[in-house]
Amino acid sequence: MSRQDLDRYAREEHVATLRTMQLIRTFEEKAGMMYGLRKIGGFCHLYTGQEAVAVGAIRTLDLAKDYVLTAYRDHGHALACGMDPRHAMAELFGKVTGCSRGKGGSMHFFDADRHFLGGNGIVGAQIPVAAGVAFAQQYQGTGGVTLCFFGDGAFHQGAVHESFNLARIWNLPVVYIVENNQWGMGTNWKKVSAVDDFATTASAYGMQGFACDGLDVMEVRAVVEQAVAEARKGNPSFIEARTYRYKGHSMSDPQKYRTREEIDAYRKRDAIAMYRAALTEAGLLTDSEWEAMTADIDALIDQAVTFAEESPEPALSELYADIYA
Amino acid sequence: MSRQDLDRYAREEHVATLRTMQLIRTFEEKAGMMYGLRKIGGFCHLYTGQEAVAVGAIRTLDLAKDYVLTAYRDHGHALACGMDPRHAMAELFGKVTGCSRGKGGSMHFFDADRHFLGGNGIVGAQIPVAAGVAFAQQYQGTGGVTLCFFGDGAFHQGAVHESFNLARIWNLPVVYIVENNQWGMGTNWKKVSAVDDFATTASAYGMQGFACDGLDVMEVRAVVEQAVAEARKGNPSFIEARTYRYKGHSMSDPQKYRTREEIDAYRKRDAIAMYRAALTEAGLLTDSEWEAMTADIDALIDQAVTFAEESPEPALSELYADIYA
Amino acid sequence: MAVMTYREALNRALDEEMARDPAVFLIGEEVGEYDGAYKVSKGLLAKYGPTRVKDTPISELGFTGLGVGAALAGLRPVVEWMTHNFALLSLDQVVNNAAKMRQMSGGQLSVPIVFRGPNGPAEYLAAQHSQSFAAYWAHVPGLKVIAPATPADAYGMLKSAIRDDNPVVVLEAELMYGWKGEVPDEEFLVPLGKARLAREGEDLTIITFSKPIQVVMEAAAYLATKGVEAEVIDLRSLRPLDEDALVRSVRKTHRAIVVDEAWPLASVGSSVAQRVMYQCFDQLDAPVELVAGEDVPMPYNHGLELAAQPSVEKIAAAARRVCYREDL
Amino acid sequence: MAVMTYREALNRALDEEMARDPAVFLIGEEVGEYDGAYKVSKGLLAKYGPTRVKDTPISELGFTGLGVGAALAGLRPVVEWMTHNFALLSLDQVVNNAAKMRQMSGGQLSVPIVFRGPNGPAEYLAAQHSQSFAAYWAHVPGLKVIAPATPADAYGMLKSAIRDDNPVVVLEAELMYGWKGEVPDEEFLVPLGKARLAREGEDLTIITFSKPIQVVMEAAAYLATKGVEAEVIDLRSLRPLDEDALVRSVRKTHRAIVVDEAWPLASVGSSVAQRVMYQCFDQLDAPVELVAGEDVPMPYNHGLELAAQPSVEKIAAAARRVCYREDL
Ligand SMILES: Cc1ncc(C[n+]2csc(CCOP(=O)(O)OP(=O)(O)O)c2C)c(N)n1
Ligand SMILES: Cc1ncc(C[n+]2csc(CCOP(=O)(O)OP(=O)(O)O)c2C)c(N)n1
Ligand SMILES: [Mg+2]
Ligand SMILES: [Mg+2]
Repeated sequence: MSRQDLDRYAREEHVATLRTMQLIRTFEEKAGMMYGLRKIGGFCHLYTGQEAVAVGAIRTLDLAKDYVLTAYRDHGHALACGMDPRHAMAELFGKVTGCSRGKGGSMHFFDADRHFLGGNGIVGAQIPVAAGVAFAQQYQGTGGVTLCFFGDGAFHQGAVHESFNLARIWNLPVVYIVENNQWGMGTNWKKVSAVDDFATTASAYGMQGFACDGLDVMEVRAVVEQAVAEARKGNPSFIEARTYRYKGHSMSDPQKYRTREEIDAYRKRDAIAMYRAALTEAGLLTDSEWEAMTADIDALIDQAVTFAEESPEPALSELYADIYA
Repeated sequence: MSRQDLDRYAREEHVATLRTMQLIRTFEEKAGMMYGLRKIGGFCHLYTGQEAVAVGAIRTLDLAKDYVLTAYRDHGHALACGMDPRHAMAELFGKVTGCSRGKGGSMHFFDADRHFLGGNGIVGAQIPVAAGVAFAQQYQGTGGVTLCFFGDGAFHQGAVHESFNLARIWNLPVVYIVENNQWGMGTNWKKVSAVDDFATTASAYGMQGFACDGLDVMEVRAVVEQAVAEARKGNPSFIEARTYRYKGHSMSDPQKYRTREEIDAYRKRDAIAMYRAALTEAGLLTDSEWEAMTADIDALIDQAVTFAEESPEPALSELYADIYA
Repeated sequence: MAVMTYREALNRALDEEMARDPAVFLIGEEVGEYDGAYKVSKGLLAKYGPTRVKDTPISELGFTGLGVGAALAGLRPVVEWMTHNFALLSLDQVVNNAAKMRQMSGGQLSVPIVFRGPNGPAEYLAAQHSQSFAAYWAHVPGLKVIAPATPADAYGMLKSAIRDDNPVVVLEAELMYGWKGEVPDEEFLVPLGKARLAREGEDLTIITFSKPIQVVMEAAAYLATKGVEAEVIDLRSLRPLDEDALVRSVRKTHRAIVVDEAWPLASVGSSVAQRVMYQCFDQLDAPVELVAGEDVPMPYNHGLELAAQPSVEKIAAAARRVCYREDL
Repeated sequence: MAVMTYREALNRALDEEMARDPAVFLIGEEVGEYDGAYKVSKGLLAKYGPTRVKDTPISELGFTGLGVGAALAGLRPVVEWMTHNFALLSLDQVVNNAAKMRQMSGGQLSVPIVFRGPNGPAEYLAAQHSQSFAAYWAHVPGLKVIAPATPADAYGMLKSAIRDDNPVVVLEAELMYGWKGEVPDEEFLVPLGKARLAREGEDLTIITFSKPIQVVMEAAAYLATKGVEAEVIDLRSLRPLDEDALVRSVRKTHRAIVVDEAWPLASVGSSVAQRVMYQCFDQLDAPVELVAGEDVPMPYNHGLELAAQPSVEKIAAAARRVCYREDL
């Protein structure tokens, strides 16, 4: 992370970026604990390790007109869009105060007001939907763009091929970002991919392809800024962000497919630690500011848990609610 | 068509190749007439104009171990595989003597003995199936390859993306050929494709891509030979053959989307006429040999019609037959 | 009152709704330059231009999902599937996204979208092109499913579907596009969820939907010659299902036949028969008959193809059983 | 006789069939190195190697179609879908190719393939991951559809399915994988197409399949305490459906309840209830009750999730109605 990169943004922006990354990290760690305490059930996919991608990318947006979609590993993106951590945690607890009124759970976070359209449990299913959101933006002339995240595993779904082609032939304002965290459940991405560079495949769709270090929030941001600017001009594109997930695929994954060494190696390049160090070195953040920030976040997340705990379950009469208009 | 190209094969091979092309042409023209007479119903997609692709490609195969699959525009491929024209015509007539016992019709020709596996009415659906046939060939170590044809319209189905990737990561002995006849129903291929060169998209799958003039049977053959040889070594590939269909998409197509001029221009580069002229010029075929050949084919096709006419309809008791083993 | 075809009625509905609401657009294979594979969208490209009439590549999953996204972001897409057979490729987007987004988001999101196209067998099209998938849609909560069987209903229900804030699947039929009927000149809407009384009668209720209405009406005419007056109910809406209308009729006639061209097992027809027998058990003089498509992939041969579908003969045979009259 | 889990029984069947016939191979997401998402294929990669245990990319349409092709060319694929929810993406290959190839080719081709994986709701998984798609498969001629509900059936039916020359869809269930039961040590096959008598009784027939067998057996035990002896029929095979077994039982008990965790409309359960009412109309003392999944996308909240599924209480309430006994 060069000084030049850092200088592109004001100190406040850096602090807000780091804070969001740390908020996600703290939220996810707490969610993991709550899962262990059986306050949360089902599939719970944590975003720990990948924070730089969602945060670096989403901070380039104007969520008054732009939209974000992702897959089931969606807590980070929701929080990066500004979802209240209380509503996020309450959703994991299945409470009526949750962002989806307890109906969606971990995989189905939504925040319509903040233009966060989920949260999709079917691998790849958000990819055509995102093209449609971009289609609407173009149709309505809002000037907005749609950012669509998906995983390295999802890349091999036919939906990618169909959607990329549609995006290009109609010049839709959409940016697709594959978060290549190198594993799709227990499958290493290289084992199932015919190519070892996703970004170059963009050329098969006449699109520009970008690659970036998904652990370097400034690099993610720079690349996404460029892609978003192009998308606003009607040039869809495709970004590969190479990243890593620290936790198992979901909470129940024994992770026999990878080594402790691999995880440790990545933990040494932790996105938050690197960014914090760069900011500190650049004189943009003191240690005590960091302590204050983390303490504040810890408190916020504790409040989120309390809120979730104390919120009521949905009434049984809710069973048939919110299905039809 | 250069003399050098022609010299690669014996005269008998050329004659057989030209004969098969002409057989297909004659069969299709007769089928069109029979459709007009309401002897044939439903969707009937003629292959007229594209003969060089199926014939040039399939003649490279050893159908004792190789397999062929295509879409609903399948008469040509079936005949190129050696299907008896009588069984083909009887199928169009819905007779029990048809290749599919009158159950399949135009879109569902099959000839298991000659390793022709159809005939598929769902655009793109044969593409993953072909990967599976190649998978079986590899698994059983037969040394065989699978040739899979599909259209320029089919190229945008997600099945292409999924199957190409599978073929490459497992080194399946499969060759995919897109018959770019430039129209998918009434849609010009350029309108719906993000790229104007299908063959280059092979690189998105780490495969070799080939392009050839689909009206030049020798060029088709040369390229397919190369691709098939590679496939036998475990290198799947993808060929774009640029061609043209003379008739409407199916028999009921008013063809308002293209001009008479466009069709006429292509008719001037007719694959059969060009090949015949080249053979004649090279002294491999006299006019009287050609006359004899066409007369013979005409007679064969007339016999096919008589056979179809005289064959019985399937009995009503056939309704529940051939569904379960 | 104009007489128009089912196709023209759909076209008129599309035209009027596109004129009324700029958020309505049409998307699908060949809907534009080709005027629709079955000419339902004739003239719309010329009138509304390529932004609102989108010809797509053959990418059913892609453009169906695109429709869902456009609906989420405020548009009102009409997605044309060239036929329902091909919609299987996009089923996931309908079942897992369109139908569930409102519920999964706790009511935050709306998916006002119409999916439409011909369903069921036409002629000489063989197994892959001759299937009724009514059951696949009707099974799924979150969707509405309609099957108008007259030009007036095609017009009035498609308009209602486009204005509905829920995803609506419309079952049309290739052979119905040419059917003619009267459609009032002034604009009207037909509400979704109500069955249509297609014929009044006292002796027997025949329940059906979509294209089989034709053989049902013929069978009713035949039965009338034998002194049996059949009441015919055209369901029109499969989800929600107008059970009240069925119960009302069967309580009167005490006998019922359900006709559905789909395969029998786990079909809409079987389910309707089950509902009627459950609701009217004590009023029934005979078990409800189900005249379904034969349980076979559709054969190409025309004789077999006809034999695989509901027919006047099959309905008459069912009437013979429910009425205990050997002479029908 | 060993006691083993349903998961182990499936694993044993796969292992034995792979050992017996080199044409049998297993393909799907995470079936190899991960030993299966639900560990059904545990140890098979180690034993049979990567040619016969194929880990796939997440490409359901692609690898399902690939299986169909491999079957056409002489192999006997077992395709594992991580869950049936994801199989919607590959439905076209099953419905339009696997089920129809034999018929469309006039009997020339065979598609000996097994599609299997967990179906139906598990726990806390919300709308997209908690669906029973039994109806989608059962609807389609050309397929066989089975739903073993005991370890012995899982073993014996999966073996039969692998040896069957038709495409067979197997409905398992995440929550059933841990169920234990006795499985004879010596090899055996359970033929497809026959229902299983899970409990004998004189007063009432309860018909179900797959995971709901558990609540049904609990309900039967409860009813026994009230003096009502329920006969429980586990369908096991949905296509073909063993109607004889149903008719035999209901002719004896004169009352029936069908329990199916899927949505009610156009479901297998509704169709089974229709068949029973049709076949046993004169023998029934009450209309057949259908206890189905609620007609809603599955909510994440556990209380709502349980409320959406068949339960002992709901079955008891249905028994109260069919037995006309307020005290049940
Ligand atoms: C269509 C579909 N197939 C399979 C699954 C099961 N599944 C859930 S997540 C996952 C792996 C996805 O990996 P990737 O796209 O890399 O995302 P990541 O989990 O790494 O964020 C699989 C196979 C699913 N949910 N949907
Ligand atoms: C999945 C699917 N979608 C749509 C159709 C309708 N359809 C049949 S052929 C065709 C055009 C295909 O064009 P192309 O692949 O170029 O093949 P060609 O007809 O030129 O041989 C379409 C849209 C279909 N049969 N299947
Ligand atoms: Mg991943
Ligand atoms: Mg074409």
